[in-house]
Amino acid sequence: MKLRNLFAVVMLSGVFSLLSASLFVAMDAVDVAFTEAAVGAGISTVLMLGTMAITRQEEKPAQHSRALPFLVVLVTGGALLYGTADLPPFGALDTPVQQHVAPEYIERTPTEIDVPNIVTAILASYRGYDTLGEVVVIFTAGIAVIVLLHGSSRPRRREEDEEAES
Amino acid sequence: MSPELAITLTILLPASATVLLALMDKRPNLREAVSLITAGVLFFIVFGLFETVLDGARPAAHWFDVIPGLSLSFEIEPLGMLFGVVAAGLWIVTALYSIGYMRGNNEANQTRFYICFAIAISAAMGIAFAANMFTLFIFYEVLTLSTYPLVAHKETADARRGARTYLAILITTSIGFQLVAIIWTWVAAGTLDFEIGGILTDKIEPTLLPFLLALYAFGIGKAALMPFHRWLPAAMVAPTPVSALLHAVAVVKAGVFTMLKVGVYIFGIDLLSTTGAADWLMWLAAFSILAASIVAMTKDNLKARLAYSTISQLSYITLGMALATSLGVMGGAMHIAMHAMGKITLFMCAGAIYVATHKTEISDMDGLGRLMPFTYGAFFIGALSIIGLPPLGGAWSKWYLMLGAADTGQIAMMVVFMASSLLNIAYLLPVVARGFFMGNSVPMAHSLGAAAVHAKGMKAIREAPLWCVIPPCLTAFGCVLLFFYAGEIYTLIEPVAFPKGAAPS
Amino acid sequence: MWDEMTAEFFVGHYNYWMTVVLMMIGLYVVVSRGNLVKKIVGLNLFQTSVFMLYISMAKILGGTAPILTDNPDEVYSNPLPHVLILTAIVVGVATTALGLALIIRIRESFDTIEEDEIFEIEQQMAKNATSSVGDR
Amino acid sequence: MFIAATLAVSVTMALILIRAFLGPTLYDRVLAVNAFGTVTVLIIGLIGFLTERPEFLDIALLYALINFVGTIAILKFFRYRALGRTSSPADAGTNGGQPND
Amino acid sequence: MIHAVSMGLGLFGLWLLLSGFLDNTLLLGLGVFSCVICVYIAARMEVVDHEAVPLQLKFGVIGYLLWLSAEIGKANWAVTKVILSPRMRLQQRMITVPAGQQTDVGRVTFANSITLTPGTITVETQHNSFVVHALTDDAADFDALNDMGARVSAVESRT
Amino acid sequence: MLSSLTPHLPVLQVVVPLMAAPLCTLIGNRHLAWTIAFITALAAFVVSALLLGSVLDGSVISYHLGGWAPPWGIEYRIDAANAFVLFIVSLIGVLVLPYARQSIEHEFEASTHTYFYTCYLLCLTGLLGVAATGDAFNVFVFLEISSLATYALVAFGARRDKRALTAAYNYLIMGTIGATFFVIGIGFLYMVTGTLNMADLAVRLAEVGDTRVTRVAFVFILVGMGLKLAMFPLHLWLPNAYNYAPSAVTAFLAATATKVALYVLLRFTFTVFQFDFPVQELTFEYVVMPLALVAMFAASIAAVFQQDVKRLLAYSSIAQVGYMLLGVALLSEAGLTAGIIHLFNHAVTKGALFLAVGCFVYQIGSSRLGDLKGIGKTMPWTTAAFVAGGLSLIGVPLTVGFISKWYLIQASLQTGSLWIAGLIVASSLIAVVYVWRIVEVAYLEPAPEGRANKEAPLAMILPTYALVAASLYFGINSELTSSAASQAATALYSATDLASEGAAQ
Amino acid sequence: MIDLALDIASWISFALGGFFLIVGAIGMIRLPDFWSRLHGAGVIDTAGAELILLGMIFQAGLTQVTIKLILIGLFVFLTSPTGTHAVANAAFVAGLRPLGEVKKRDEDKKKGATS
Amino acid sequence: MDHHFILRVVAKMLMPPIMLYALYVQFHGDFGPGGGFQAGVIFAVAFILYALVFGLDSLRRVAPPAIVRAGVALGVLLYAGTGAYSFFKGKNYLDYSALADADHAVGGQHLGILLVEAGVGLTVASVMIAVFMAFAARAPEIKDTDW
Ligand code: NA
Ligand code: NA
Repeated sequence: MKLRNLFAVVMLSGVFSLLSASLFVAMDAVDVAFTEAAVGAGISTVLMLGTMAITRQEEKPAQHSRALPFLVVLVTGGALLYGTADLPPFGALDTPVQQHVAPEYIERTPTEIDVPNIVTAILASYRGYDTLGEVVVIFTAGIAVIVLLHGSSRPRRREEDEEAES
Repeated sequence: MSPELAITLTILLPASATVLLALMDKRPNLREAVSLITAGVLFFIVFGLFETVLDGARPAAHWFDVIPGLSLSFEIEPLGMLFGVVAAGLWIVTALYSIGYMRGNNEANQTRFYICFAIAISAAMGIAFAANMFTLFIFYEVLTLSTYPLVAHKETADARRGARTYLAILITTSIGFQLVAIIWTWVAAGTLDFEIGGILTDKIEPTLLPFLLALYAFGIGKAALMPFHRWLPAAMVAPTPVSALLHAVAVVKAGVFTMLKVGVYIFGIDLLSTTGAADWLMWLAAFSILAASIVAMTKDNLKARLAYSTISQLSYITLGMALATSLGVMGGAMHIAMHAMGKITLFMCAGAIYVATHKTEISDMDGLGRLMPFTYGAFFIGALSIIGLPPLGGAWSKWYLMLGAADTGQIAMMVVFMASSLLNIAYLLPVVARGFFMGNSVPMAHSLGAAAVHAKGMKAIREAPLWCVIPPCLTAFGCVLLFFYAGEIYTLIEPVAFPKGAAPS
Repeated sequence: MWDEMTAEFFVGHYNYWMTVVLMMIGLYVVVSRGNLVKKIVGLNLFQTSVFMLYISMAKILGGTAPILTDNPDEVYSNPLPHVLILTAIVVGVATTALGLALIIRIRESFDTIEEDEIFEIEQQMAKNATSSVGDR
Repeated sequence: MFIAATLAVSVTMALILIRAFLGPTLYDRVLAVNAFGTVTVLIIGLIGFLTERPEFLDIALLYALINFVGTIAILKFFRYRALGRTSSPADAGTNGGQPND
Repeated sequence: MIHAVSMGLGLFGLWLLLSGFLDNTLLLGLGVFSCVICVYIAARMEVVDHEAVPLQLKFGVIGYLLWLSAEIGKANWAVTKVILSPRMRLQQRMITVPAGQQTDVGRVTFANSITLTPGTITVETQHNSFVVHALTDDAADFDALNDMGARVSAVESRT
Repeated sequence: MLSSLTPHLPVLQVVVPLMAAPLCTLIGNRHLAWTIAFITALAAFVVSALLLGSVLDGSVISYHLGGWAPPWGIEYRIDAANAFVLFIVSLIGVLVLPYARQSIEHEFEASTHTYFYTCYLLCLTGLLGVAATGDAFNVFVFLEISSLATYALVAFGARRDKRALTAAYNYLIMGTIGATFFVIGIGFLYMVTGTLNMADLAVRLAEVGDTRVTRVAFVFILVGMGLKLAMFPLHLWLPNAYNYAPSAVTAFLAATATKVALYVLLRFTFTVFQFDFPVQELTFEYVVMPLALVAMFAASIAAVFQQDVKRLLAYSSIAQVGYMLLGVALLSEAGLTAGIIHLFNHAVTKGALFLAVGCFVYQIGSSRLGDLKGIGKTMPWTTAAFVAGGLSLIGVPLTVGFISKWYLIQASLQTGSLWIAGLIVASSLIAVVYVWRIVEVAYLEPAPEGRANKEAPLAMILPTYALVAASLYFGINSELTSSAASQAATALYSATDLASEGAAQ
Repeated sequence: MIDLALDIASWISFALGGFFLIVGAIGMIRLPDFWSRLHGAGVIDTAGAELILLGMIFQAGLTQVTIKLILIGLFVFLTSPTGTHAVANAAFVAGLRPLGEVKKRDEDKKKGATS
Repeated sequence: MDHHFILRVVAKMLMPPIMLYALYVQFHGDFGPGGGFQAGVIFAVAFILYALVFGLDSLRRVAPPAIVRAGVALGVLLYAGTGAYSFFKGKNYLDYSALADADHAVGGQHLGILLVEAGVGLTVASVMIAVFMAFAARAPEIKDTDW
């Protein structure tokens, strides 16, 4: 499917985000769903809209060949499918994922951290350092965007843009 | 002065002189004084070392380890001593000559010239006294890089092209072949120290030896073994003192010296002769000798002709090593000195002719001998020494080389040596003959560019400036001296060439 | 027997295959599209699909969200991938924000957000610089 | 019961999605996405009941919020007149672009 | 000030409803803290007024909402019939409805009430009238809309 | 107080710059921000030196973040390998800052300086964090910190050339794809082991053995990191990013970013996947090594044809990454040592070169070859530094580049591949060509009329010379680097034993 | 008993809500233009959404969940007409007009005048 | 009278509850889904809504860019500083048990999580607002009559 209308693409990506968040809820990842809702459907979409308000909203047909990207995707996808064959089946209880570290978190959280939300316990304490890193990532992005869009002068009006484009 | 300090000084003295030279950029007289004094002091130190080595001592110095087990260290053995003395001695002469030539030609960037020159000598000393192949390689590369600006000195498109070829071939061969050979040796033998009898015995598959030797032989691009000889004619664009440096003092001598070192101290004569690993090299060197001589005959440009002559003469030394016999090594070693003295004479004469007349083509030089008798006289003596006629030094080295060939029963090689001598005559003596006996020089003044005449303030051709004439006369005289003092050299080299003490007559 | 195993395998891995397909759609959009905004959209799709892969590995059938209840026998899905993906989502939005900011600047500088046109402009710039230098 | 409701919501989502794809005007898409947000709020609530952990309605509430603000953002960033022209030419003007019945 | 205090109290009530932890001192404290922050920021935003906290509404608003719910139900059914009818006869039109409410809150209530009842949508607001899009002739019932407006006016303020 | 911090050195290494970054923003004064950044970088350097000193004996420091024991908590695990990387990164980090101050204040308006230092510190934080951590997912988090900061830093170059924006964008796309691939790989590993701690992973993967999942995980981690470290042909983002980024940024990135990514690859290859695992061997032998060789040639040849020195050096970087990967792909401890030592040596060399180019840009506003005519005369010190770096790039003796090549060739000869050794030297010969193009232009062409003889400010020259000095010092005495590298290689290889011990505690 | 009553209530709510949702969605597909589709969406936003929420409330009983459901319901009640109005207004300002619009302005005015 | 009074009135009514909801999510992350990050986003959404309805300049007045930037940095510092506090008690970085007496380790964990989540929330909200402001400032000026 080729959607040249960028606005439609952005909207659909927001819709995809909504769907995936629903999926996350269904797979017990409520915190993730919460975040995906806030980010995928919310912030990302708003920022993309902001970008498109400034840029053109129609994609131009590309001139280069699509063969190489297709090959890349084919190989990558093939590798992934090859690998998934040996993965433990979905939802099983006795897989390594559910055996080693994870049960410990569930078992220890009530005594060591004493908060009901195990995700919060891991996020803020057991792996609190990752979360510090995450905050720094956000900080970095914030600073980077401020720098990039620093000292803005309002660009030309849209009408002028369109004249320039046509 | 302790030998260790002396060795260090021989390398650091010229190197540190560069600082003074740089500071004297705006004062030519002081600058050239520094150059001369350094050369003198250096020779003094080296000569002192020569005495000790002649007495059988092996002075050594250790600087530091670059890679654990791989050190920058020095030990003077006879071959190195010989090369060291030749280089240090001829530097004085070249320094003198440079003053005349550079001033006479009003060359630009003279300070850079002297600095690079000093570094080159420093590197030559390092090569001469290196205690291991690693140290030698380092200074070998320093020599290459420090002479590049000398070759490119004129900065013209021609000069740049020539310098590019020069650098390309020397760097390509040294990094592409020599370095691989060195590391291969290191991996196989676990050491790179020079030892009489070599370090590779039983360390490497005999079938691989010719390959390793090939990496060395072609890797030592400064030995100008065909087909990696192109850099030498290409470097002819350089000012004549540089050519002298290249052909006599340092560069090519460093090449063949390294070749000898590799043959004697890395492989060992015995290993080479028992395995026959060097047979192919012998034939290649023989080809090089003849082919280069023949090319030399076709060249009208005097410096080009001399360059091909050098290629040919260098292969004498390589051939001496490849014969893998004591007498061959003796001949090769001697030829380092003999050829150096002879060829520097020829080059300085060529330079003197250029300074005086701005002529480069032999066909233009008819009758010049009569106007420049000292220059042409010196040229004649140098040519005879190269040809190998007594009572000139060249006679001895050729003699030992012939003996070496005879010793191994290589009749073909004897034929090569003789044929080559004839070719030497054919391409060197006509220059002299044309100078003295052909043409009329008097009307030739107008054939010089009027502008050149005006610029030089010359009314007519006469002998070159004194500083350009005295040095070749000195070296011509040196050629004669070498004939009589060849015994000294023999004594010096004997422990290397005849390690078992089996010196014949 | 065989059929049963195949079916089981199919059900157990169907989830992974779907995420892989989604990932590849996203990756294809990133690498094939010339529009800069679309690339970012593709990147988001790609990353979100990877997140799905992680979350599906955390799921235990019959389990529940890893927020403790009063029931001591409750089975909880693995919370660790959730934590990882929370971080990854944040990293993703940070990247998106930065990418979009770059696009805005690119649009202001090049007057287009199409890769092909930008490439042409850059080629032109390179050519101009070369010709102005002259002799080399 | 929840399954039935979830099914109904899913069908609704699918139909709305079709409209979001078809457009044809920007406003159709915005409308579809807005409606999609509303039903997503519902489905998240329903999934909560299905997984027997209905207490996580915060997510649904967040959706409702994002949905509203998002719609406003779309309309603010895409100024009306300009957007009328950026859709396919058939949409322009007063005609909805579809055959009159 | 009355608005700020009311807003704070209302927010704290909302906090209690959301939180459900009525015996956790820390959370209650955080609740108070949160309410203060919200009111402070709202004050900075200059939105603490009779529009954000419409204390002026009469209690009759509850009755109005019940009535409105019934209207919404009816309207939904009407539109459903249209949608499901095979031939789907539409008579779309724009009609102008006077909006005589005194306050903006009242006008908003009216406008949103129109939109909430399917079949009619407030499209544009003019000085004292709304442009309403109607799906069918039935929906474009001018009198019914006027009636709704009157009901809103009745509850919009204390006076 | 200080001694009580000693046990916290591993985390201080990362957290100090991490906290300094927001502090810079908060303070907002650019001078103060620079001071903070510099003190921080200096502190990080001191910490890294202390860490390196304490693990060079082969010991391992494990630091439990949050006090939670691994594998439940995140662990910082410092051994010789990452201590060495930390040392390199913080060394470059502290050297570039004074330089950056000068060049950034020259290029950018005052209001952005604070942000620049913030981004710089964040980039440093990320790189250090990636190197220090022993947790697979934590690698991703800090990698993204450094990446995002890098994109911003590259985009800073837009003030000089708008192409910096597209460069940053493309880098962002490629980098994010790489990071996502890495995350996929980690996810697969987690799925079959249930752990994220790298030491624990090693133990558990050995139990899991060679499955499709581990194979795919390995390949995805390889490709992911390959994108970040510009492994040919995943390098497409690099030339533009290095070319258009501000000079200080380019120097910093070229010297650190790809190195850290390579470290991660090594850590996973040799520590995490160290079990009987044919795919790894096959991948390295039949994919990575050929690609490394292709990179060495293709990128070098591409470098030869560049008209802009920065871009030329960028292509050279891709080739140099090829050397490192080649060493690694030999899959021997010697090869790994060679790869690691080149990692350091190239960091120093390329850092010096980019800093020197930055000086050119500072003075003449361009790094195009055509604009650098005669720069050797107008900016002699900078050009000399550049030439020294260039020689090291070629691998001339007494520079670090030589040490690298020595170890690489030695390692390839030890595995019996003379042809690889040959290819290594052949490609470094191409380096001669591209370095010499610049040397010729700089020295042998006349400077354009009216260009003043003006050197770059001391604040820029000194850091440049510090790196040049390092590239000479460690080329003359490689004991420290080579022992650290071989210790690092040992640490990477033997980490599995330590891992079992680590998991037990 | 009460449980059963609540179950029945929520069944009815779900059934009605689901019905309206699907009707609204069908409307969004079937209706010919933007303006008419607005009303389809209106059905989804009002009757559909609120009834489904009501069904859930019946299931949740007097718990925290019900409170949140009511809050969601209120929020939707307040924002959905606002959003719809915003979209409609946007289209109107942009010049989009209904398909086959019945232009009986005179008649409208007349009516307006008489009332 | 303004063109968008419906939006204005509705937004006015909504913003305080949205902010409160954000803080609710912030402080109830221990008990249910959500936490600092989600709270930060929701908090920022309130400001974004404000800017959409009342204009960017109004937002700048309510949340001056300098303050927002300070918030960006302060959040990180709060988080990292909480971690660094452990040094003073001889504990490892981010070991929250340092925040309480030795026998109340769990209490320390509670406090630690509260603090770091606050840091997360502050940074995220500030960054989102800052990013929105940066983007919106680049957009062509939208007059009230335009929409
Ligand atoms: Na309605
Ligand atoms: Na949480």
